[in-house]
Amino acid sequence: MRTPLTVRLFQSLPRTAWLALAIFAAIAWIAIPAAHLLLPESSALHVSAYTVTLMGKILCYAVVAVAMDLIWGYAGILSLGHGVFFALGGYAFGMYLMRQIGTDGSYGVMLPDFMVFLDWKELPWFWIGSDSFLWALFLVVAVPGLLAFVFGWFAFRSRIKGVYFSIITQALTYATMLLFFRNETGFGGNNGFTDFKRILGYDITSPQMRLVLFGLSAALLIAVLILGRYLVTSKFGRVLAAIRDAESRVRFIGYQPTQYKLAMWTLSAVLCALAGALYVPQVGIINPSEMSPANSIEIAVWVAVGGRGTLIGGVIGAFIVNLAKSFFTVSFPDYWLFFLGFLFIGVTLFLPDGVVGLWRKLRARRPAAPAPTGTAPAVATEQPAADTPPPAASTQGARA
Amino acid sequence: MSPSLHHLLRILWLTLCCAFGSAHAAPSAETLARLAADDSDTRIAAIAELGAEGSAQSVALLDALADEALALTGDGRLVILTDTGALDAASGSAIAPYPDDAEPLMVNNRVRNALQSAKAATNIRATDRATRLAAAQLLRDSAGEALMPILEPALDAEPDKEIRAILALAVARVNLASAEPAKRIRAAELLGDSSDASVKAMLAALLDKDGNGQFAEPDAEVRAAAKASILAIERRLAIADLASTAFTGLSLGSILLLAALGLAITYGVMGVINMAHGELLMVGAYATYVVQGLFRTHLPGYIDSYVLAAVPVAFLTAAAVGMLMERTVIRWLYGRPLETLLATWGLSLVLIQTARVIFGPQNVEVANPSWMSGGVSSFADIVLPWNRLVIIGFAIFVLLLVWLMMQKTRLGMFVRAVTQNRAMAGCVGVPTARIDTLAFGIGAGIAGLGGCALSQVANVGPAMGQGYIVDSFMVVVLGGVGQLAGAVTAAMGLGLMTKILEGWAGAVVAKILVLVFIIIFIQKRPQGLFALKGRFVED
Amino acid sequence: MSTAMHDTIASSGRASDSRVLRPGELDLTHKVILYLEDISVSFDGFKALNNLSLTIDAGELRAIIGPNGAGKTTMMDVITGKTRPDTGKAFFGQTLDLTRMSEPEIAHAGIGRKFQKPTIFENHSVFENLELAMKTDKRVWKSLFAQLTGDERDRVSDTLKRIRLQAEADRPAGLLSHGQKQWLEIGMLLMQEPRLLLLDEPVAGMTDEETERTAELFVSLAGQHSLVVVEHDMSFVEALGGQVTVLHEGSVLAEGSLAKVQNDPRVIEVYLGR
Amino acid sequence: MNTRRSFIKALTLSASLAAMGSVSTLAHAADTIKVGVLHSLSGTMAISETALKNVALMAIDEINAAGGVMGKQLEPVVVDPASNWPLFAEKARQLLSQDKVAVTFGCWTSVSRKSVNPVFKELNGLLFYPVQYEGEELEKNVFYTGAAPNQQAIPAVEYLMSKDGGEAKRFVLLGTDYVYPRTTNKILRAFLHSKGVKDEDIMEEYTPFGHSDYQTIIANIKKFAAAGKKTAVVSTINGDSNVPFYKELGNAGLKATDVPVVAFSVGEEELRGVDAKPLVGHLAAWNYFMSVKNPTNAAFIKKYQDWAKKNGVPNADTVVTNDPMEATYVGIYMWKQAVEQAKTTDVDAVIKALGGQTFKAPSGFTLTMDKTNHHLHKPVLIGEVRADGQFSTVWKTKEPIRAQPWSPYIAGNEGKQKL
Repeated sequence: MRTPLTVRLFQSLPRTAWLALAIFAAIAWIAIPAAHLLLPESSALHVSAYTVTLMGKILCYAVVAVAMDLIWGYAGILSLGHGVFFALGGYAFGMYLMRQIGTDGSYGVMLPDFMVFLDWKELPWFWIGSDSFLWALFLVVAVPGLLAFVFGWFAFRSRIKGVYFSIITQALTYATMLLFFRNETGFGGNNGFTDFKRILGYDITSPQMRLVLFGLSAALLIAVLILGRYLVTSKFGRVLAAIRDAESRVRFIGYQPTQYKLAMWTLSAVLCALAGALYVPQVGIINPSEMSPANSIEIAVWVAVGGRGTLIGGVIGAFIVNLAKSFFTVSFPDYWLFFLGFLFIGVTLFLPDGVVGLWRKLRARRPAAPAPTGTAPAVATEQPAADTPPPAASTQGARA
Repeated sequence: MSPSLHHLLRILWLTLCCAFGSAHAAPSAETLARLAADDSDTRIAAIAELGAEGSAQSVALLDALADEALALTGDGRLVILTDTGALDAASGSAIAPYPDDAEPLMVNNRVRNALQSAKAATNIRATDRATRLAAAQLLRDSAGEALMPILEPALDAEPDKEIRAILALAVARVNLASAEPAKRIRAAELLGDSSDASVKAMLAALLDKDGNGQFAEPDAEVRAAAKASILAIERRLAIADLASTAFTGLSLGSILLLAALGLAITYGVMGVINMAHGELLMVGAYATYVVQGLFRTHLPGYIDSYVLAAVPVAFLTAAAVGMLMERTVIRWLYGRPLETLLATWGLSLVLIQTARVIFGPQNVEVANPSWMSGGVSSFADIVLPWNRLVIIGFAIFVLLLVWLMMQKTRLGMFVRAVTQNRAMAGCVGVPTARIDTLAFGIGAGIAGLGGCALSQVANVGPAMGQGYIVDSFMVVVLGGVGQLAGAVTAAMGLGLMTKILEGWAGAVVAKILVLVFIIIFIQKRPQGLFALKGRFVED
Repeated sequence: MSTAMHDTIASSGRASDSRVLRPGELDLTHKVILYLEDISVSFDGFKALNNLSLTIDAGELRAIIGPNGAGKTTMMDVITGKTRPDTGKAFFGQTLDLTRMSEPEIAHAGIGRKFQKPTIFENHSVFENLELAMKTDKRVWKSLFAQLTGDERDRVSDTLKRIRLQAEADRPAGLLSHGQKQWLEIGMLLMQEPRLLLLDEPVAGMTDEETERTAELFVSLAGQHSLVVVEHDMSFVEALGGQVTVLHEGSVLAEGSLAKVQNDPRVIEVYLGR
Repeated sequence: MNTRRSFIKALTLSASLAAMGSVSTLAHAADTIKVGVLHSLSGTMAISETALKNVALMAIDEINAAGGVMGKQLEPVVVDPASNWPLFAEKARQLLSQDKVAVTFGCWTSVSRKSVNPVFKELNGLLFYPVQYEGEELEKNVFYTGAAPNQQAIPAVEYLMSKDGGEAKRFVLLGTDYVYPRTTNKILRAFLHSKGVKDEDIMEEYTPFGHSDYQTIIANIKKFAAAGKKTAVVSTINGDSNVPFYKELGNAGLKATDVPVVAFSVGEEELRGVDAKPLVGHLAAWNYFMSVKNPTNAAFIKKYQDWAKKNGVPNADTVVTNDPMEATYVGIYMWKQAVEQAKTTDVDAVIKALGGQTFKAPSGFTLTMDKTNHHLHKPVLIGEVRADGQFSTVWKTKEPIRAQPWSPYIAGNEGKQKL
């Protein structure tokens, strides 16, 4: 009796989670648009354009955080270079946006301005087709995916683990950043891409477009959460977790850890790229500093703050850190770094499982729920939380 | 050489003719007036006269002008401003009251040039060898036809071999344009001993053909001599090129090494991923800055030795910060490298912002002590800057220090014991916790030393550490964890590699290529250059 | 080549078509399942294995003893592909050159290994541990959509029964007692349905009663499986009652029944000598 | 179920942020005019931008003390875009849509300006950009109080070619690899060609951001200079890299008398980080030097130093003023005058009123805001570095020069001088 995939997809999330997603979707697709378009600015409930773009931006970050959690929390691979995939996705879509500017640039020619700067007469080969929306979407997935695949294939094949891996991913993003800083590279150098005008012919600054992008970001986040949840509860996810905990054992019982890691690694990279592609039109600029090692490390912090190995943790972390950033950089500009720094330290020292972990501990205090158990920080997160039914397979197994 | 200089020297020569023999009198008021003129040409002429005439008073004037101490008062008198008071330019007698309205005469590069040549022309007749040498060197590059009346007598009168060689070159340069072929051949041959690219250009000019196929130099023998000399010079220049590339590579390598050594201990030996390593460098650098400040205010006499004092201070401060970090944060994260990585990154942010709050966001000035500025000019005018030489030496010193500390001291033995088998070490009574703290402290201290060295070549600012953290990790990882020898090889290798690539592909591409190389290399040798072998490698 | 190999027993029986074996299939003509020939391994000069030669017959239960540093673990590393020998041959059956295969390939070919220190997936439930070990197609794509069929579930619960952990099925394996972990690991081995089991000190930390049962289990396995057991516990070795090989300084010192080797003067010297 | 709870948590957070926004709008009292200050106080650009924030606040205090603008006090809103370009756009949007500022003074790097431009255009805001830049841009909502290339780069090179400048015949164009140096050097190359300098007498070199090892490059410069003709270096090296560059230069024995270096991004602030003795004689081209002697400047410096002490700026006793700070100061006053002339802070009215405003600047000249191109008419000063880290002016234009944001030396720019 094989249950069809759709059903299993549905089973992979508990009802309550579906409910939460539904609420979230309703807010993102109905409440906020309404509040933004219909309510007058004067009303206290009006959601300003600023808030919408900010939220849209953070939703993209949240997707990145979930992608990072999939590879770090569940496969135990800490990437300090995820920024590079995010940025590449952004650049791939940015190329399309640049072409959409058409002759509205300051030189009034079809070439992007920075190419006119450099006296380029026609588009370099890798820009060919960039005026097609579909081709752009393809690039968004293909380029970062390919990079991740090739890089991961070599790295995992030669069994580079833990810190070594983290450090060469850092080298990767750093090198790519320097490459994109060069003007000859053909992506606008330090200035990157800015001053976008339209998508598919629609004005990019119109509130409708802003809401569409926001809605898409929300949709992407929901999709990623469901997909992620399915993956980590599937056998695939259990094998990955096994690799994280005892890779050599996994090898001795006949799995090829390389392939498993590679699959998750590439997927994670592609998800980042999609987020990047939605991010760029919302913030209106993409430039190499997105690839600076610091940005990539910050991604890891979102996950750590929210709680590793608990997909939702990434989302929470991304929101907490970025809202805090928006708040501090206005109210106490001088203390922003202090806050961020102490957040890093505090979380790693006192909340190894992040906010979600803390919340679960509190829950566990209640006699009803059995305490999450085990020694390694991963244990608590790996344990099905008190109120989530354990992964389908094992429950059935238990009943057998 | 630039025509303006020609012009100046011609005047100089003219003035010399009349100046010679005439008793050295004080500079005329009229000359002084011209010194203060608006138009540079007039002033340069005046300077030339003073230089040629060369009396003590004129030299004093020139010096005053050179260091912008020669000033014009409201009522149009020229005065020399000194720390103690003001002197009348003409008489050299002190004047009171101090003229507050005195505006120092502006000196631009052209005037400064003139001053130098003028001084050289006087100094070539000085008694002190060093002065003559300096003068001779300056004349070698700038002398022209006009100066022969000074050069030739100077050459004959010159007792010192080295200086004579230099003057000979100077004369030869001029003679290359002489009318008699014999002189030209002599000159062409002689110039073969020069290792100056500009001389090569001069000689090459002789071989050029003009519009109707005529050689610039009619005499074939001269051309032959020129050819030979050019080859000689080129050979020397080629060697010089290699040498300087090697040197720059080594000096970059030694800097990388200093930046990475601390990490080689904290990460390499203790396995702590310290993302705040760069900030420990910063602490060391700021410590140096503070020491410099103290010397400036309290011991201005010994300012040149502030660096020596800074070394231990930098070490101790950084070590203290490091131990604090270990006690408060890192200690709780042993065996959890990825968490350590994040926590220490947090620490680095805090340290950066702290520095910003204390010292402000701007870079601060750390000056090379006089004995570290300038450089030794080895052959073929490659200049080896002192600060770089010192840093290479310092790197070796620190390396030795680390090696001794790890191999020869009880502490080092404990550290190695703890890092190899914590439990066992504990059993045999090694105070593991204290050892961890100390070991980390040492690593941090070494980083502090690195920072002290960096302050002599690079920026000192709150974010300076960020620039080094990636490189440092690359060095340690490339070298192979826990391998001092590896770190050294890696640092030097990267240094040379960067420099060679840079000469060939430019700085930006070089940096990228190096990073790509590292990524690929680690694929091939995950354990780094000096891998540990054995059955325990897996875990 | 991670294709799971089906019914090796059947194919291996048919000596005739051993020439047309698909890669990865086990050829048991000559009834020998494992050849080690002149295997040498050295780490930085220290010779862990020194021209070690050893053969295990199909269905045999072999005990290997020897003082520390005799090279027992290294031998297992070589067989399972974790360590590559500097020199020498290692064949699984007639055809499979172990020195050329990766760990997963070797595992697929039918060699299961139990480590000295029990290594199980502490964060997974006991059930999941067995499920992961179960012999099946272990490629990524399959695992993405894999779900347990009824009989697979039965196989897991049989093993659970066999290793007496039904009660613990849904507990995280990390919470089991040391003995139970040993059993779980043995259970995982069984789920792999290997032809050859390598067991490194399987009864360390077990109670006498558990030890006894383990011995019974192994004896019952012998026959359709081949077992190589490394053990210090002589009473256990005795209970196994099979051939005994004594390793010393990386090569075979003596071989034969326990009684025989125990009276071998060289063996006594090696053991009492230190 | 944690998923739900956390979503709700996330939502409440977002709500609270929205609230935060509206609160700040409520706080917007009627009797003050809000002025945005958009400079990085953290991250790599903090080095340069913090001083601009300070001088802006000083000017605002000064104006308020003098009774404000149209009788209303100015209320500064300082935000920190943290040297993060997307954050610049976000903060700009916040200043305009949440805080409703009447005008914004900010940005240093071109990329930050390019990142905020669309926002100011969309919400019709008003930005004053105080830094010398590459030109090739003209936004209705932006006023450029820094120099365009023809107000800095070209005069500097003309000076180098002049008799007093040493009659340079060969040029090294050295810069950090980003748009400002690239464009400037492109313009200079075209300019040099027009002066008959051949390509083989021009060497162009770029270094990555934060490059700190100039050994090779300086060796190359030496080689290049050895070819006999008088050589000069035009440096557009940015920020941090200048210290290692000049240290290397000094130690490698390249004296200003042999190979002068003229820099466009090195001012008093940058020289604070260097031991200036080895640099004496090297040049910089700006529209203002702290060392300029005139009462306005003396007052300006005094005011700033007092303000720094009063507000506890780190090492306040050594603070200096520089060109972008002067440009910020001028910008704020020009805006004040324009508002008072237009009798409103309405952006379009102010933009109209700004054209033709004049102000007696610390540089000693009376600057005019061009009627059409949103740039100031600025004097050009060439200064030589003094041992004390100040500049002594060795050459200056007789009167302010009109900006050419669209350089005639770049193809396709003909007749592009106005909006």
